[in-house]
Amino acid sequence: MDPFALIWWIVLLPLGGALVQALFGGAVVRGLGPQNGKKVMGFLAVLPVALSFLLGVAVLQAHLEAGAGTERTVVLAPWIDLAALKVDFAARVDSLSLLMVLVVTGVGALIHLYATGYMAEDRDYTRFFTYMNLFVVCMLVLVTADNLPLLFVGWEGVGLCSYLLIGFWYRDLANAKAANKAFIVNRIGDWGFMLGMFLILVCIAASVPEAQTDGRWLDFGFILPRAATYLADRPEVATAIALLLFVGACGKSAQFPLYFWLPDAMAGPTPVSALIHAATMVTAGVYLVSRMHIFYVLSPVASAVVAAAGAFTALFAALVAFGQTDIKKVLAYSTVSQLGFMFIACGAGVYWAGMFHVATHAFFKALLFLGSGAVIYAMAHNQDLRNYGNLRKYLPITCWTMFLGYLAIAGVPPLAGFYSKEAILGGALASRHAAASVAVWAGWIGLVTAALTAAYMTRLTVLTFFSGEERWRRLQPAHAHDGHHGHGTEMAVHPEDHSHSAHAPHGHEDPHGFFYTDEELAARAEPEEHHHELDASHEPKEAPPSMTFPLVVLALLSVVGGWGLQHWAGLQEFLQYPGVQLLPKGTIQEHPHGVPLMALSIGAAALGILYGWIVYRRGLPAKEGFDESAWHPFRRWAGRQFGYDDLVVHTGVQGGDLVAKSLWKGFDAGVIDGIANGLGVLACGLGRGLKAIQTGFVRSYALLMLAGAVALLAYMVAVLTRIGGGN
Amino acid sequence: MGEVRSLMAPLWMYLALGAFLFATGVVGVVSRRNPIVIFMCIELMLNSVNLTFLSLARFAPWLPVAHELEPKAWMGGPAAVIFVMAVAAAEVAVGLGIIMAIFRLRDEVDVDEMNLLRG
Amino acid sequence: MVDQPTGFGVLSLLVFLPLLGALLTLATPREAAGLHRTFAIGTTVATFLVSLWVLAGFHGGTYHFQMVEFVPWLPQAGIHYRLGVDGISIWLILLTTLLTTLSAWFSVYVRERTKAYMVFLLLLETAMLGVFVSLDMILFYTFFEASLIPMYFLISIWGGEKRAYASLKFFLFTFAGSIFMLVGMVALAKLHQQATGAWSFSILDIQSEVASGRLWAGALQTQAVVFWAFAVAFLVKCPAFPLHTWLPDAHTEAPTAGSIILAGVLLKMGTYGFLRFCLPLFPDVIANQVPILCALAVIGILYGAAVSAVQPDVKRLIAYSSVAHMGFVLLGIFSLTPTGMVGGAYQQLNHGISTGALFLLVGLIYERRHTRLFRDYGGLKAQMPVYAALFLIIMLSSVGLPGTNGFVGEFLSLMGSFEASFARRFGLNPAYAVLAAAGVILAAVYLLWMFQKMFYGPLTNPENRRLKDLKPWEVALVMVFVVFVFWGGLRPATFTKPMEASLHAARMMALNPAGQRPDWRNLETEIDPKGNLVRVEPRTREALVVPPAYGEVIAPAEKHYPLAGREQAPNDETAKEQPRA
Amino acid sequence: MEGIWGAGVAQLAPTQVGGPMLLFAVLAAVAVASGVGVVAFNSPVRSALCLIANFLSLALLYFTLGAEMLGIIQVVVYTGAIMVLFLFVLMLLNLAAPGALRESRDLRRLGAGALAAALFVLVVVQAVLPLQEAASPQAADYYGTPMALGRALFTEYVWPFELASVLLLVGIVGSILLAKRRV
Repeated sequence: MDPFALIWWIVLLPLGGALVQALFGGAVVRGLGPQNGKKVMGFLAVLPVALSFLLGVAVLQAHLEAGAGTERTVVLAPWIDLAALKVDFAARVDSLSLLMVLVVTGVGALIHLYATGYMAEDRDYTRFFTYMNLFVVCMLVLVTADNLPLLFVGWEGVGLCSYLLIGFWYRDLANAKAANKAFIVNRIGDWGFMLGMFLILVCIAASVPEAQTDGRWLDFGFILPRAATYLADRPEVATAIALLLFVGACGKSAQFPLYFWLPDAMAGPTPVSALIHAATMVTAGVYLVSRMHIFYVLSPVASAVVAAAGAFTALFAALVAFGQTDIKKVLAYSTVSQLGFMFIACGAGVYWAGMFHVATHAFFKALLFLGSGAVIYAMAHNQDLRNYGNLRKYLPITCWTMFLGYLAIAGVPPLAGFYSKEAILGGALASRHAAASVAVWAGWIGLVTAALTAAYMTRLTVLTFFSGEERWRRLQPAHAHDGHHGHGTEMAVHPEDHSHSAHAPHGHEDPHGFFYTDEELAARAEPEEHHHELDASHEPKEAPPSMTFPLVVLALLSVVGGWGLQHWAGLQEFLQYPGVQLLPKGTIQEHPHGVPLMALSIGAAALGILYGWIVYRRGLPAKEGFDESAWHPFRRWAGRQFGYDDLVVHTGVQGGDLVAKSLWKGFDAGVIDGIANGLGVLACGLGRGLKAIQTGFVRSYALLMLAGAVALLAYMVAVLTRIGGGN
Repeated sequence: MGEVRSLMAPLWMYLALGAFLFATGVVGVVSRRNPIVIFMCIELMLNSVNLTFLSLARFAPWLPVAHELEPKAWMGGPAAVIFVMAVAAAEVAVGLGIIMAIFRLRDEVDVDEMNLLRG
Repeated sequence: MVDQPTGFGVLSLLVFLPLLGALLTLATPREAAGLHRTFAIGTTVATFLVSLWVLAGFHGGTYHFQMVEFVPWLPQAGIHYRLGVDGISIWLILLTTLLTTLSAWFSVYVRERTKAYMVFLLLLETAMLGVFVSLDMILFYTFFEASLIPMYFLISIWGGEKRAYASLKFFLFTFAGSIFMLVGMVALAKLHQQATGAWSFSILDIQSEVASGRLWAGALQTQAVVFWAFAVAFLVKCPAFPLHTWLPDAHTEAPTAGSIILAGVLLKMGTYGFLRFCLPLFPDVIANQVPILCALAVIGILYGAAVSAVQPDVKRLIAYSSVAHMGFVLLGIFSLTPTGMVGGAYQQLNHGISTGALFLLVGLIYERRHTRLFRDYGGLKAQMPVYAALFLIIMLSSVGLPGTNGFVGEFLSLMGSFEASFARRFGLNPAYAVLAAAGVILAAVYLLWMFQKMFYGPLTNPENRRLKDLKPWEVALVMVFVVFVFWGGLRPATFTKPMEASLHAARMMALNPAGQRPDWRNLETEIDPKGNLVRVEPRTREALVVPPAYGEVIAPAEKHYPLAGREQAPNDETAKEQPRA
Repeated sequence: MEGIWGAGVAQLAPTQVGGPMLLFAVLAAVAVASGVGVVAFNSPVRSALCLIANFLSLALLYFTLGAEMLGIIQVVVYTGAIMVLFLFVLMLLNLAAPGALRESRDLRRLGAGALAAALFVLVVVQAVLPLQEAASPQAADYYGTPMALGRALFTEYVWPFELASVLLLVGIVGSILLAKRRV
């Protein structure tokens, strides 16, 4: 069969997995008992993703045989089918989509495997994997879609799964709030995305005569080539489109000003943070920009905006990361910062470098998150850096794999991060783009950020694994409050609850059998999952192999990934095909691997590492202790995101609430109903006036009737005579 | 049969008579207190209408506009009279029944004492 | 051309079957609640089957009315018994029968006065179906008003605490609105009489006079007045800002079945009326009214969303969300673009499904806990996982998540309004589309908030600790909706295909110059699959279902509007910021 | 008046001019007198008797109009059935005693009289006088015969006829219900 038809199997396999989890998961777990049941369902969760990855490799094989430059469209079925607009379930097979497919399925499979261990204790095991598989589906739809609406399906689908998974431990209201925040901020991005899509449609539709299309206005194969011809001489439209799309990218990829949902998103289980909020979903924005890069190429302004936003976000997030004590929060901000790097690349016009960094970042950031997950797992779900220390003794594998990841993100050659960051900075500094000046500045900022990255990552690593003293030893349980994910302790039915709800609500009868009887209620009552806090006596244990294996694999990838992709796989050539052929000459060119740049970036990394090592090797400095008032004010300020989050959320929520309430009470209830009721009162007044006539006596009514009849007759007579005789 | 025809006065007299009886009935309905008498007056009015129907049907079948049907065969008048009688009969039956019921409830039937219609 | 009487057909059966059922139910003894339910549910199911039959007999390829029934009634006044179905009404009929069936099914929870309840439900169904199939204005008006009465009683007898106020408000608002419509109808009939010499309340006759331009020839200045006479009635019904305030009270106080039907069908009568009357009959003035109506729609979208975000009562929240959703419908229809109109018409169905389902779900929990206030809920997800999952799906379709039906409708109507407004059609400007699209964000805000309030967080209220999850038949009930949610989201063509021809026609009736307008009476014109108005050889109404050989094009389909001139493009960004009044 | 007479009488045989007019005059006089009596008499029984007389005279007028069938029905139904019913009820409630209900000479009666008069005048002026020339009967002579009536009732007016029967049935049931002691 046509190997490219497999692309839809790649997408649909995880969907099958999700359905299996959703429909049969509960039954299986109940049937086989929690232990075996979870094993089976875990296997069934990992399997489809792994298969998708293998199929992806097969498709890649076919693709390379056909030549990396080829693009194919595989139509599954029609979707929207109007005379004016046709949209298909069509998958696009080209280098860009295949790279993303492989990253998503590959890293996804590893993270699924990891999660089978990490979530083993969770009561909602199958629900978790339902969401995870579903996420993989949506992400694959996103990256393989061949038209904008379908891409939008994946785009919002991943947002949904992110929402579901952030709020996975829903019993903690904070998680629910974080989930809502994520979804809503993403929706703001989607708003821009949608408008951009419409604007593209309008422009293309305006430029192309009806005859040239069968109504598939929004297919990439239709838009991208024509965009160049149509928009070449109207950059302002290109700018509008590019900026609107970038709003979408900002939302999804957590760029300033829409980044602030990502740190809160760490409320989700750690595998989620690794898969969605580090490796795949948050890179969708980069993917979008690269996919639609023709518009950015045509619009220097937009490119400059992208580069500037990227640079600012990178620096900003790196600074904020210094103020974080929650290990996942640190990684979250570093993700935001790294995404900033990717957008620097996009802004500078070296899209392939952006995608390159997407891939390498997927490797080492997933590694770091999974490692942090292993640490959290070992430390009784306590996420506070300040309670760690010297964990290498207890968690050797986690420690050393994570250490490699740390070197990679710090940009130490020859690890993955070095190459991609190198490519980005080089591209930016050497940019001949129309917006070169901005790009170059972005490049320099990026260089500074690289140093900062190395520094705060050193801080994290050293404080966690090295720095001799084991700080949780001097810990009273009182401290270990954060990272408590509320494993349903509220749900355990306490005796007082029995007494409290010993009667069915609202009266005692229950004809429809809506409520549990006391016996059933007692049967339902689960023993409280006693959730042991971290305390001095705690002995960290290394995670099970199902968790450490992915760490090892990812560590391997973080080491060789960069070199491999760049030199062995020839990623640049591989990725340039879908791009270059659309680009005007000279906008992208091989960046000089000149010594100065390499020296500079290595120097930056070294500087950062050195700083970190000097400051933290002795353990937690007093200025960063649990007493935050003792902190350096700048660090405290940075830790609170320089007040940005509070500002936005407050103004947004409070202001919106105020406006809405005033509209409701004021306008709806006040004005409109006021008018309506006023009319009512008027009518009642009239009625009361007329009531006098209603004596209730039959004969007076009869008299009135008679009078009326006579009057009517008289009127008719008058009229008829005026017209002139009845007949 | 010119015999019958010859027994006739002109149309307008019949109509005038009908109108007069109707007016009389109206006066009765409005001014009497005894419900039974009121009923009688209503009967009177109905009969006057019957008279009008018949005379029109007889003299001027084209007046009650029924253009489609050719004049000679227009039986609307007599038919209407039949129906009026039926209605009258039913109405009297029920009406008198009601009066008796009321009388049973409260030992008098003065219309002016009843203002149940008042809202 | 004078129509030949056809006698009564399947549409009459469809309309009057529920009435028959109501009479049967009336004949049953007062105590036999089970019997009433059996009769009612049986009747609604039968009606649904009949509507499926109608659908099977329906042919999507034509804009003309099908299965037309014509029985002379009052020839002197030009009022006749005239039924028919076209692409605009077909799905609304299906929606009506489906929702009524499900509501009747749900209504086993009604315990007091089941007999009267079921009778009113069935009467309501007859009225609603009558509205969607009648082609005679008087008939339409009769059913339009008749639908008020059973709904009034459903609210005022089986409603919540403030039911008296709510039902009265509902009745007065809608009634006051439709009075204007009656005036407008008489005016149209009179104009028809002036134009042709014969009174006629048949919209076929009137529309064909309009299409030829004869009807308004003498009375152009009154056209806008008559248009608004109709528009007001339909705006109230939709409901559009600022005539919407009856809706929250009615929805909130109505019993569950009432809310489902109110949201699912009764609101659609408004938008249906726009499609059926306002677009085809007022071609000369409609362009000037579009900005006003679109502005109302946009305000409705934002306003409804904003207000619903602060409701303490889940039913009120959903009710206000209906205002926003119907705003999308209105916006799509009055973008007067092919995509937009399909989107609007499709969004009608989606709103019926998703909001109907939401009310059903709320009803299910209300039956258990007898409260609609958020503060009494919270943390239900742990207690009722299945319920939570179903609620989530429906909520997402209401949010308009891609893959669910809600997305397609919103997407298309937004796209349509965007095209129209960027092309500066009808004096629109991009602000309309941009603001309307912002409504999508707000939809996420209030619906997610609702979900959080009900399902997330700890299960604080001990009253809820005893709640069992849904029963199997309740799950089945909701699953019906879920099926349509995904069907409509993944295979919208099923629903849009049959509509398209009629919508194209309605659009051309509204926009094209006289002579190039489709004519409901003239069977020699047709809309071809590309959306062009073409000439075909003469046919009879019975022969409509065979796709004809398309002849020369009378009016081409205008698929997408070009940008309004080069210099507009740079203003796009700025124009978004400040809307021009 | 003569002109009108002429218009009416033109087609009639001159020898018979007096006869019909005389007959009509007599019957009309009786009808008018009895009609006024119904309203004027204070005792309901007297009114009832007047009404009987009125019905009889009307029946005869029907005869003169050539509607024998209806005349007969008039006698049977009204004089025979309805009036008996009236008298019966009068007896039952013994409202017959004079002054059982004292009639109030209030303003309403004047108003009623005035309005009725106005009604009469209006009708006569507007509907009656214009028809003066319509003196000669147009309808077929047989139009009042039982056969014609029956055919009309069972062909053209069959639906109203059935409805009337239903109405009567309902009337019967209703009156029985009302007459029952326990309602």
